Amino acid sequence: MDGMSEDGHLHDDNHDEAHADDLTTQAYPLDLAAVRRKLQDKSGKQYWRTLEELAEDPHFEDLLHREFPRQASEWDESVDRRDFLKLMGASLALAGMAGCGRPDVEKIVPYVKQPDGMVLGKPLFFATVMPFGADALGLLVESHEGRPTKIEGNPDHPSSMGSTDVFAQAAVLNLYDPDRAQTVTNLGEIQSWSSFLQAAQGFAAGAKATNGAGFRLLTGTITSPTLIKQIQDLLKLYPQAKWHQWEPAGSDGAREGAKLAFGRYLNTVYAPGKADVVLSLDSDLFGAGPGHIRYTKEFTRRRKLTGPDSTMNRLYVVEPTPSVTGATADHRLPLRASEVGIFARALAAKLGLGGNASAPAGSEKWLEAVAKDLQQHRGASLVVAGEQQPAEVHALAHAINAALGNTGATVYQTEPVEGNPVNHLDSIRELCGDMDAGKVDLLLMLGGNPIYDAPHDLDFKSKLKKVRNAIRVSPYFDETSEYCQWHVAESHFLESWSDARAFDGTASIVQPLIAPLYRTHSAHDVVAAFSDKQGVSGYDVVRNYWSSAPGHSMASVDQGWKKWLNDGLIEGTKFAPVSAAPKFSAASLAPVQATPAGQIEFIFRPDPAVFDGRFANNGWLQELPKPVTKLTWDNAALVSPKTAEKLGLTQHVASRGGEHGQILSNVIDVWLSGSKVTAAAWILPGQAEDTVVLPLGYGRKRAGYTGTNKGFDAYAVRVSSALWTATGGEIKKTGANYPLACTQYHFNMEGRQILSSASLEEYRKNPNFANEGAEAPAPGLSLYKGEAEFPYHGNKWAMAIDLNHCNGCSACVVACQSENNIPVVGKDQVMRGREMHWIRVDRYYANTPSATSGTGPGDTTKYDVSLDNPDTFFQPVPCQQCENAPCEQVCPVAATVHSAEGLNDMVYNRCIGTRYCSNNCPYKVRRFNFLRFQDWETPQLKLMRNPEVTVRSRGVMEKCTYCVQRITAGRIEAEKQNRPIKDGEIVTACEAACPSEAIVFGNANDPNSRVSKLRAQQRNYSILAELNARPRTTYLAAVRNLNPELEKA
Amino acid sequence: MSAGEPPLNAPEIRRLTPVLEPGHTYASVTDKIASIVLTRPVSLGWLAGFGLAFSLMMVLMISLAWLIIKGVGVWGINIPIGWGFAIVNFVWWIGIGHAGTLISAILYLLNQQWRTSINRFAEAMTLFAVACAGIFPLIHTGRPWMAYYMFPYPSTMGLWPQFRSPLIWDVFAVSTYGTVSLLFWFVGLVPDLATLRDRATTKPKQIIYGMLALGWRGSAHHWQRYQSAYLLLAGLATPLVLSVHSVISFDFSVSIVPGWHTTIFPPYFVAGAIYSGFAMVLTIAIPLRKAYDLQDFITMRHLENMAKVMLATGLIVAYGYFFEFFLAFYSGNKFDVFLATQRLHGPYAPYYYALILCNILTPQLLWFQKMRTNVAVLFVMSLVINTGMWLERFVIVVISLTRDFMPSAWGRYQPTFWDWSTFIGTLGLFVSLLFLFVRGLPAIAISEMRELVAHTSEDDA
Amino acid sequence: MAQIFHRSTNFISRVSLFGTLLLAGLGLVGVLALARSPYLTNQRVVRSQPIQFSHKHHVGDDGIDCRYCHTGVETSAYAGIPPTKTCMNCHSVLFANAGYLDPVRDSFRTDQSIEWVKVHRLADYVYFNHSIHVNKGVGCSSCHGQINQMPLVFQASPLNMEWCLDCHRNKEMNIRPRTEIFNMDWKAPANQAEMGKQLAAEYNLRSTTELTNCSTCHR
Amino acid sequence: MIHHRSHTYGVMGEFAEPEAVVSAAKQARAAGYRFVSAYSPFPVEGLSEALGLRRTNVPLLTFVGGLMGGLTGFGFQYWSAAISYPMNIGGRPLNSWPAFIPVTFELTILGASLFAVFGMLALNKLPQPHHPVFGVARFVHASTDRFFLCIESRDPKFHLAETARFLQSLHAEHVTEVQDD
Repeated sequence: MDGMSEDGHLHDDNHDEAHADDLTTQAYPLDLAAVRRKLQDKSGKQYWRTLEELAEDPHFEDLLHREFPRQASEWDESVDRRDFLKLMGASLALAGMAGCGRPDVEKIVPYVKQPDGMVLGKPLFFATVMPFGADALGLLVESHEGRPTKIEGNPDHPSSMGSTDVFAQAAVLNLYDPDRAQTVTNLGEIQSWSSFLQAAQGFAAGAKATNGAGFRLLTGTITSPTLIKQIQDLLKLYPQAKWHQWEPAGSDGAREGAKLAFGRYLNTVYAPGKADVVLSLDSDLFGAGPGHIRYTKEFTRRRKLTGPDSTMNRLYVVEPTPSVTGATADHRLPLRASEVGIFARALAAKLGLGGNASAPAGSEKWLEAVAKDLQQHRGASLVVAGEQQPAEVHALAHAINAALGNTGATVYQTEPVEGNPVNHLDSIRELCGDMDAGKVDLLLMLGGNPIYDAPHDLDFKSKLKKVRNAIRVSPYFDETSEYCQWHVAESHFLESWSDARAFDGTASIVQPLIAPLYRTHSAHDVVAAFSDKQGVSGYDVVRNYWSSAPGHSMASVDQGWKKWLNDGLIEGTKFAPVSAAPKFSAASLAPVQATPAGQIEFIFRPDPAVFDGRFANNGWLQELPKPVTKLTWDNAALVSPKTAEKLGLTQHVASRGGEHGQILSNVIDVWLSGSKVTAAAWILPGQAEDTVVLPLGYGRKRAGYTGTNKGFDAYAVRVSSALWTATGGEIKKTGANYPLACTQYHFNMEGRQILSSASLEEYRKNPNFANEGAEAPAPGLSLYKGEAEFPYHGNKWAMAIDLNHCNGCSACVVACQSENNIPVVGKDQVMRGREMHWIRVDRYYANTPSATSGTGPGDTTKYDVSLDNPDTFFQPVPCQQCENAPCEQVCPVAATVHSAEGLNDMVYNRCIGTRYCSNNCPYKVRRFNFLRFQDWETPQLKLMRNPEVTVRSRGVMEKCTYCVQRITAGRIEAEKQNRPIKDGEIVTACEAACPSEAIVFGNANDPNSRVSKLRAQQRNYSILAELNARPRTTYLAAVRNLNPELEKA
Repeated sequence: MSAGEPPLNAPEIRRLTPVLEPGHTYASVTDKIASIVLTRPVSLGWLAGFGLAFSLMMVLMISLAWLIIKGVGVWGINIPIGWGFAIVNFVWWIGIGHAGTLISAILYLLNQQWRTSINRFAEAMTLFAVACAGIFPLIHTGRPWMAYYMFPYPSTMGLWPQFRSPLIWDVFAVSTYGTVSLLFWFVGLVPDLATLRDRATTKPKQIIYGMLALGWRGSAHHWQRYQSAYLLLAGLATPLVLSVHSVISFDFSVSIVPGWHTTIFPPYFVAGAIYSGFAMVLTIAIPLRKAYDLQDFITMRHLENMAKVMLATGLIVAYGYFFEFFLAFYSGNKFDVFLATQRLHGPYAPYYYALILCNILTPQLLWFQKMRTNVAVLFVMSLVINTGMWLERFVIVVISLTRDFMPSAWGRYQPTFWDWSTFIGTLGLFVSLLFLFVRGLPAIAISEMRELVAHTSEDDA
Repeated sequence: MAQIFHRSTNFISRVSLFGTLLLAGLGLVGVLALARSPYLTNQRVVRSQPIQFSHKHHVGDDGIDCRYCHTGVETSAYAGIPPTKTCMNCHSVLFANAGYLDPVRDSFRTDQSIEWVKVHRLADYVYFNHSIHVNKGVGCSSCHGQINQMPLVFQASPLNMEWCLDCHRNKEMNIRPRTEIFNMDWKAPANQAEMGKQLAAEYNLRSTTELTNCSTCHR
Repeated sequence: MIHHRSHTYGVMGEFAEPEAVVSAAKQARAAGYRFVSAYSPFPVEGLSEALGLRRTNVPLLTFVGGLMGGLTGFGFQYWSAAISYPMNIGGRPLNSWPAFIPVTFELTILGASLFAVFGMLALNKLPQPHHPVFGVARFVHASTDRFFLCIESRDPKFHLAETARFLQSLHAEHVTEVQDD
């Protein structure tokens, strides 16, 4: 983990023009450098002419190839060939990806000068952070021979505490995405960086003349102190210039709520770990938003059950649509978004904070109980308002927390983490106004994608056309880039130097792990281009900032630097709590009316897989079954079963793929705020009545090969007057059906021993409940008396999954995909039931009646009340590694056999693909390469692969191996030191990623291992124990801490 | 055979429908049968039929090529339904392949004279059916070019096949069955090949048939050992033919999949095999006797007896269906019970009812002699039963897999174009081979017919 | 009728009948033999290299330790091919302007890697780890043969699975004291059997069952 | 026996009915002829007895073949699963003998059948496309509707004219000498 010594070495150098030039020149007599020089001082049209002049040259073709990014040979050029050989030669050749037959002569290409600290075949780990909205996630990135291949959480970092979410896991795929913008373009034509710098100087000069009057800057939420400083300096340089911000899925509500409550923008930090009772007002506390991973950890650690006598916290959730937080809740109340506010007012009133609001119809009893529970836990309770809720709900939450004495205990405020917090809606509105008025002649956009995601009514596109010079810095050439004169390809955070603050203010250095794959640059470079310090490298910018930052100096940076990079954070940068008493009374709030019952309420939510659309081109995330709906590759308008019945919406199972594949859903036209969007409807149990959720992030017009034209674009009906909640729309059935790829439609356990759950009381009464009702045959109960032949002496690998912790976030799924080189198969194949995930997260509704027709909520012939608010449970299912593995016995070629440590080994190169093992697997965890799913061509993707794992090709069965490559690595290290493997030394990819610590892997023969302790619990059971397969993967039953005063509806 | 009817060898039946129409001599039977091969010119009908069958066979070739190029993903299979048409067709063909050996072996041991005129082409049909069946286990694998891993050869990996797997049992059962059937068929052919050799008029034919006849000269020594070997083969083939489909059924019954894991499978698979086998023999015999007017040799008696066998085996199969349900509910195993109800109510229920109609209800007509002796009815019924038996395999293979243990992994299956083309292609292969056989080899065992003449003449005397 | 076949055909037909069976058998044997032959295993095939680097000279004559160049061998899965820098450590001084070392100097100057020809090519899908073998008493020469006598390196062992298994099954007969790992001339002593047993115990070698598990080498 | 080399293989007579050839064979034996062979288009009951043929040992061969097939079958499975490369397959014992039965059975049948057929061929000295009797013009009927009796020249009692006359006395038609060219 100590790898920063070569920081300068790994990056920085070997990426300047001269480098690329001298490569081409040595390859070709033609003096390309000269040509470039010639071209640089020409604008577009002449550029062409110049090329035509060159056309006589014999190497013109090659030149052209090298100059145009869409050409085949382009990639070798953008990472120069030597880097490529360095990277590929050492590792790929050894990773065993070659074919079979008579081995032909191969080359070994060693380094010329091997970076110090690097040992071939030994991965290095570098600490860095992934900036995301108003947060930054601390990461440890695994690097093989200089290729970042896998992302883990940084245990020392406050926001990750060693875990990650789906976005962090998938970030590595974004890095190697071949669709990324790869160079600077002007009006779609390739330009060199230096020509951009010249242009920038030109613009700067122009702006200076007017004191920057026409100069506007548009960014998302920025937490990078360095960038903030750079921008502030820029604004000093151009006094009249303005800095606007727009984050489509950001939370103005939280900002304005703080202002409302405390009189100024403040950042709120929660400590769920200290709370006995948590109330979420439509907040997806554990699913998204700043600090959600830490919050999940803290919260679930309070739910760790060691026995019947251990205690649990309690979670109440009021929300319009099911979230992972809602699924975790002990009590969940579906309320429409507008009613959540009323509920908050009523709660405030009930707690004596003034106001006289009464609870929404039907929730009185609930409110009663919650209020009581909160009061009983003064100082140890927590009320959280959702990011999509309006300011007053946040203000009320602050007030209630203060009133309950939670402030300082379970929640506290700090100075804002983001630089220059503003109301984003006002900000973008103002910008559009200025652009419309023609006041803007230079617009610099750092990231974002306003043409796609700005409020529809602002019509950003037409207004952008009025801007003389729009400059865009973005990792993709997207919808917005099309209307910008200049586009600068932005470097990935694994490619460039920067810094960022986490949700609690902790700052970290973003250190690159690889030289930029393409001719990309960071926001720092671009901002610098307009400043007076042009051309200063990102590395220096960051170091310069910190050496002048408050409390730091040249010296402190010099001696602290290594440690900062090593730890992945800068100690002492965490923000201190500010003591702010809410000067705000609920009574002062003007009374509001909830949307009248029966009128449809439309709400917008960021998508759990592609968020606000920025991850649209990420195949791993597109194919990730969304936690609650289990949909892939699409978003859909979510409606409750009752509403669906009212609107006559249905869906049915297509016989191709079936319940675990293809669902045909009614298509609806949504007329809202004067525009229309056509979407597939999805019937979602547990959704509030008369609520339609329109998930954001889909319907991208220009996202790349993977993300373009998937799903529908909810932004098209999202207007500034109703950013999160809209009414007055209407829904029309088009009569058409749309095929949706859903990996688990059937939600019912059919009364089988699959997922056990109980209330805390039940558990205390009968701790063994999980194992009752399933008669597990006694050991030795077998036709053969030979079972004694295989005692498991040494290590006995086992996995225990605590269903009481799992909230279905699915980070494990992406982590597994990244660790094990699992291919993306695409929507069509998913619809045929052929997705390849080695670990899947099953979602069951516990209290629903048996639906043996095997269909989902969509075509329950009769509407079923239990679907209004079902108990939702998640169950991650990897290979169960059965001791009596049914799959092994039927394999004709012994391609899957049992190891002495109890692993169900899968030998890909022996497999002939009869698929008998999969048929005979009761848990259906085996995956088959029906076609050639693996991408063998794209070189970037080869760089991304984990060299420790075989890349499977067509016709081969594959499955979870408990990350056998990690086990082997760990064992070899231990054996070299002649010592037993320590518990926790070997961590599977899913376990490492899991924010709620639900997955535990270890040696079942070691009585002190965490897994043994869990297996010793009475809650421990195995799925379908009566089959006597003896799974090594066992589960700990879920327990819900119910409030006795609220018996379930 | 059913009550109320006199036993087969009762004189009146004989008079009604003898095994061989009277008035035939050694020479006449020999002439009649040999002439089909030696002298009869190629008819337009034959050409048309063969052309059609051959083009279907080409469809098979194309399908296989595409399969190898793209992978088994071109079929409708998925997770959880790992086996689809390929295995359905495999079991179906193997089943059909059972009649031949059964007729030749078991009826021979039981000394049933009526077997004589149908055993030859029944055996041929067996071989062709096994050939069609043999294709599927190979191509259904993800990497057919690696299929040799299934054979025990000393590899540089020091690895051997995994003999606990029913698929390995299949490999041995099917290859043994193919080999033994071939031997049995060829041994039976040798004397007839000698006949053709001696009657052939052109040198090439003389040489070809002569080579195949191995120099058979019908000496008493030959006949003595020949009969001994033939009897032994019959004795060996009988348990073999019963074992083969039992082994096939192990593919299912040895697994733990609900609907597969049941002890009734071996007997009811064998019965089903004979059932479909005889149906296929009828499907072929009826047009054959018409085309080459062999009504004298393949008499109504044969058709009727085969109909009776079908009725009997059909009833056993029906018993099997019933018993599947009985076992499910009697055992109370919730997965089996669930599956049983699935068959009746699930998304694939129509297939199950169609199967009941084809395999259980329709054949009941055979209780009536009118039906048994009506060629048209028999022909249609044989087709219906073949369809029914195919459906049975579909129900067993596919429906059981769609909904096993984990509701979260339930799925469905829909065959693709390539599933169908491969299936129809094998039909083409099968029929093409039959056409070639009819033209190239005596479709009826001549020497045995001569024996029959001898016996009948004795009886008349 | 006249005889169709001449008397000789009796003999011919019998020979051809049993001959085909015989040939089929021989064919199979042939294929199996071929699979183990140097033609497919590349055993003992001498590869010429961009620089005629002689292990005989460097190891045998100069007595340079394996680990000087193959630095990863004790710590990593890959022994590692030395970077040009390693060559230059000495050759910036020794033979500093010998013509046959031009490729080395070019590589160092132009920062272009030397492209060596791969000699030991393990079968695909095998994950071999040098460090664990070296640490558990398997000497270099056990697999690589007497490198110190090879002017140009060739593959000394068949490197097929049989060969791997043979060693994993008889580990006692194939291990040596850790002190002898890099001794190219080491020969198994007379008491290899019991010495092997002692070492196996001392080095905590895993049981044969464990060592022959698929996942020991395949993932 | 001594191989009798001469240009005459024997004398052959033809009969129209199976019964005739059977009785002829009986009488030939009675007359002391030992090397008598009969040819018929189908197996004629009583003919081999009439010729006094010994019981064939095809059954013995078959038994041996079956035994070998079965033993190698099970033996190999046991060896490969328990000795050559013992593996833990789904917790089943190394010697899962019940699972080895099907293959053992199949191989037993295969061995027996192969031995039966090839044994029969070998004992019958087939293939033998060339044989003196094929030289007889009317012998083509042996595979259609005629029955032949041949007294071979190696019979010590054989005398071309005598034997021919003897055959005629049995009402054989077309008594001809069989040339051994």
